Amino acid sequence: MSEQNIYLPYLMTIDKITNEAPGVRTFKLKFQSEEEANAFNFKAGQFGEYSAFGEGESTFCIASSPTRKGYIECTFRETGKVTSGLAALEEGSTMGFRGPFGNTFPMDDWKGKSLVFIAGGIALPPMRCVIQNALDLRENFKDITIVYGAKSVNDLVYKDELKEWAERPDVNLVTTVDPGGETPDWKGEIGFVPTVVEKTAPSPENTIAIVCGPPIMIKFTFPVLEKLGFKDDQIYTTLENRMKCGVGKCGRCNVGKLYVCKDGPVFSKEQLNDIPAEEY
Amino acid sequence: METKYISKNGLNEWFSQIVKSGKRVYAPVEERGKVEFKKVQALSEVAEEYIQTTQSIKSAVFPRAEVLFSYEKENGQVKVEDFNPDTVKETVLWKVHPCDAAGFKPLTAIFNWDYTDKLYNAHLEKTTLVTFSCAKADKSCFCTSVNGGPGNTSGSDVLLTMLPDGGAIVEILTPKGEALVQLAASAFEDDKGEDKSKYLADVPLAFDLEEVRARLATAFDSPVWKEQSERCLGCGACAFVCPTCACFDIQEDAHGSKGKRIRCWDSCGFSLFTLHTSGHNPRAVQSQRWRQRILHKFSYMPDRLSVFGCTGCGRCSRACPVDMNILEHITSITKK
Amino acid sequence: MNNNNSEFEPKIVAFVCNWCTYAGADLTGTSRLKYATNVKIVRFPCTGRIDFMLLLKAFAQGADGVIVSGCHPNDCHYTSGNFHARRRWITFRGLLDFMGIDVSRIQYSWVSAAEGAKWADIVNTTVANIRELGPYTEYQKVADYLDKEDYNG
Amino acid sequence: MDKLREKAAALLADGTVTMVLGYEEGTNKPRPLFCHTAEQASKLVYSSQCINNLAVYLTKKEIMGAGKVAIIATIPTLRSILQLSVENQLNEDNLVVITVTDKDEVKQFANFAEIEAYIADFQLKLDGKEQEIITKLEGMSREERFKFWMEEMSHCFKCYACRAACPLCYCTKCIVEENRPQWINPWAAPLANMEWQINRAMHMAGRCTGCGACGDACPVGIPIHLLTRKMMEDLAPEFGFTPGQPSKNGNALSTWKADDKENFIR
Repeated sequence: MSEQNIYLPYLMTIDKITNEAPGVRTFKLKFQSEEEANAFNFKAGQFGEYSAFGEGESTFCIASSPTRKGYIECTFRETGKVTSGLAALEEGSTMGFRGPFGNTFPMDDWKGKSLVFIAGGIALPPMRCVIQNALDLRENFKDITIVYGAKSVNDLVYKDELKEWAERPDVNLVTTVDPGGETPDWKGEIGFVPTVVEKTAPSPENTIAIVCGPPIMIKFTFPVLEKLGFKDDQIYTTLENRMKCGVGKCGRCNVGKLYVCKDGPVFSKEQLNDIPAEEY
Repeated sequence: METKYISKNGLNEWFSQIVKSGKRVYAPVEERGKVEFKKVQALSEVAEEYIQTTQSIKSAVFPRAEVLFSYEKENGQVKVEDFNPDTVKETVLWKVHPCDAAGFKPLTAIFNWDYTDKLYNAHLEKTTLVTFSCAKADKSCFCTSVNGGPGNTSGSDVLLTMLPDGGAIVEILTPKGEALVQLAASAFEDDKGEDKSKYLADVPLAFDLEEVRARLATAFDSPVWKEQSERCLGCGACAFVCPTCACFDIQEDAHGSKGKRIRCWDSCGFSLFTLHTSGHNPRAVQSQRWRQRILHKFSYMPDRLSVFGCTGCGRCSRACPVDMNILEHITSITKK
Repeated sequence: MNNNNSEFEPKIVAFVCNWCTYAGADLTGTSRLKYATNVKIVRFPCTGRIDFMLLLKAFAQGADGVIVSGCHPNDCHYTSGNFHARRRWITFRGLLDFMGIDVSRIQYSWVSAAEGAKWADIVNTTVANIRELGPYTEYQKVADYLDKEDYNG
Repeated sequence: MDKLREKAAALLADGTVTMVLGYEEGTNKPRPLFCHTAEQASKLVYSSQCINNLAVYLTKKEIMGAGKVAIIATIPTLRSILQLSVENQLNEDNLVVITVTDKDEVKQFANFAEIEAYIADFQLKLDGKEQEIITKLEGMSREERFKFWMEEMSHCFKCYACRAACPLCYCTKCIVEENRPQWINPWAAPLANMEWQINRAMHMAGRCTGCGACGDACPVGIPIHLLTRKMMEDLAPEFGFTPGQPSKNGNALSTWKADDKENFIR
């Protein structure tokens, strides 16, 4: 029986590289094998293991939407051994991808509801996948609000896409930068994401809030949402634990008895309440 | 399942047929003051007077370092060569103890949880376990407290229980076991109706497993973890000698344009195990890691895979530089 | 040149300090002195910067001999780099010998920027010695453990 | 033993120390014990069977906490304490060092200088088994020695118990935890294991006090303590140190002398 080797990556060609911010890049990847490309499908929220041959693998979410066929995108910051290996690659070179892994945002249950996306820094990528997905099926959702903040104007990622969302009448985009991060002609908000969320005050009526960002931002955003009236089952987030295999075998990503790579990375706040906070 | 008898000469005959068949045979060998599993050619090399090998035999199916795939880079393109199951040789694990054999169940459960692990399965498929019941045990053994026992058959293909006459009761448990027996079918005689339990070691029951599991379900924030793990030095000895620890790391062995992706043993006892690139570490102190070790084996695995991650072999306690005795710790949790 | 090793061309790696030995090697070249081409020179700011592990990495990846050379004592551009290096070499050499690694394949030397001839002589004698000793397969065999078929278990 | 227990209980009861670090009876031999209360002091034991080197805990902040700690030290532990103090890892006034003399008296040291005087007349000697291996090794040819160590190193499965048990291995980030570059292969393979042991021995050069904790901790019984031990004994005469005694003017590899002798540099 020739079983499939779950550690063998698909071979991908880097189709396009966009420099989003200092040290942050987006790769647009195409499957080298036609057959694999057609057989591949995934859902919003799933992640993958990206191989820089000679360095190793890194875990990022799939930043593009499943509704946009023929390619997948990932966005990463150059911080460690593998991400530096990835950053050294150019358009046209080969890298590896394993996935899709993990669970998904339950977008089907969100039909007819309003969506509030709250993202910080380089956590916009896991959200962008859902935002693009929602915008491609715009009619399924009532109003869409996006609150996105970064340290400074230059740190904002997907700058051209932010412009696109800003111009759309059916999207309420609020961008902010941390105090001191603004530039003279900056027209967006100035302040940390939790305070801007409080100011934007999205109504919790028939709404789902998706929050992704550094732990500190999540810690201060949850109480704001609660104050605004959001129930725990209306709030979703993704967890980022150390990962190696991505398929529930290497034993390191568990939070209590849940494995972030199998039971996550998407969790509702309700689920987060009964898993030990210190384990992620 | 069929029970037979094999005489002392029958055993010799059977062993030499196994070796002659070209299979690799691993058995406990006394060397350098330790008893470890090693490739053997003759029955005479096999150790006699010992309670337990220092290491388990999980390395036969989950080696301490193995190549997941290799690749070669040429001007921007990459050629990948997958793991080839044919490179795995037929292997017989001779004179394994019931707690080692029982260890294969949790290992198989982890390596086949939803995604199936091609490398592990390729090794397991070609491995046959000839288990010997335990006639002796020591203070660190507690197999009877974790659904096992000195004569337990779980995980074995053939279970032998040695008799005073040098022969043995033979329990043929699986098709693989049957196939191995067929290598020297004439060496086996009909069952002599010996009472197996007369020749088994006495391993007193130390705790009630289900009670342990129930207490652990609410013990996450208990102070017991800090108290128990104060002396723990944070090495990987317990995880690496353990027959059921399956955690691994994935690393890269790259030289110039050629490279291999390696899987190697890892332990939740190390701080690097959960360290994020940002420097944040959900398990920054040793008590959290000791908690993870116990909860994973006695609470998470039964909940998620309906199999316990411990076979009571006691190797972790014997190998620990500071005597972190898991039997003592688990028993004290039931008394809390 | 003994005949059974005639086709064996030893691979030598030289870790040298930039201020003295590397300059000395330049002088060897400008003085038109011939020396064996088997040596691959790696330049370091000082012998104090030569990590002992580099020697092992060289052997593991196919070197048959190693030369480590820098400024004479009291000549160091950084005053004490070579003194530290000397202590490190004394310690490391004792440890390697105790572990059975062939320290005769490692040639330590002081070569100043003016000793072009000494450098040529060191390289030539080292290459001859290593050619005598033959390839260091004993070490390289251990290095490619994961390439062998039945490494697992 | 009772005098020791009373002493420890007294120190805890009157609040001089927040913890007493000693030994309690274990499964087969004594093991480290952390007494936070006077009652726990009743479990303290002291005998030649106490071989764990408790100095390993003195550099672990999560264990030591902020208060003053007493440590019941064997001779090897005393040597490690001195080496740690020379390397500025210990705060003398936050540490109460106690030992039990050959005449079974409990002795509390006033300061590190007193410790140094006390251990000066305890000679560092190899026990029979170790001496046997060293003589065997010295009788071997180079090839045989390499084969011996390669065979030993093939058993290592990189559990790092040797590093964990060594009181002088207190780096916050060990060289094996660096991956840019991945200097030592993290997986267990004979060469990677040997490179690891060579690095460990070199980082112990001139610091190791010969306590043998690494050798005792190795679950597969590799005599790795002989590597650091042999280094200690060879280096001492070379650089003017006394084996097992820390030097006041810096460690062997962090200092130098203009007239260091050698016979192999051309």
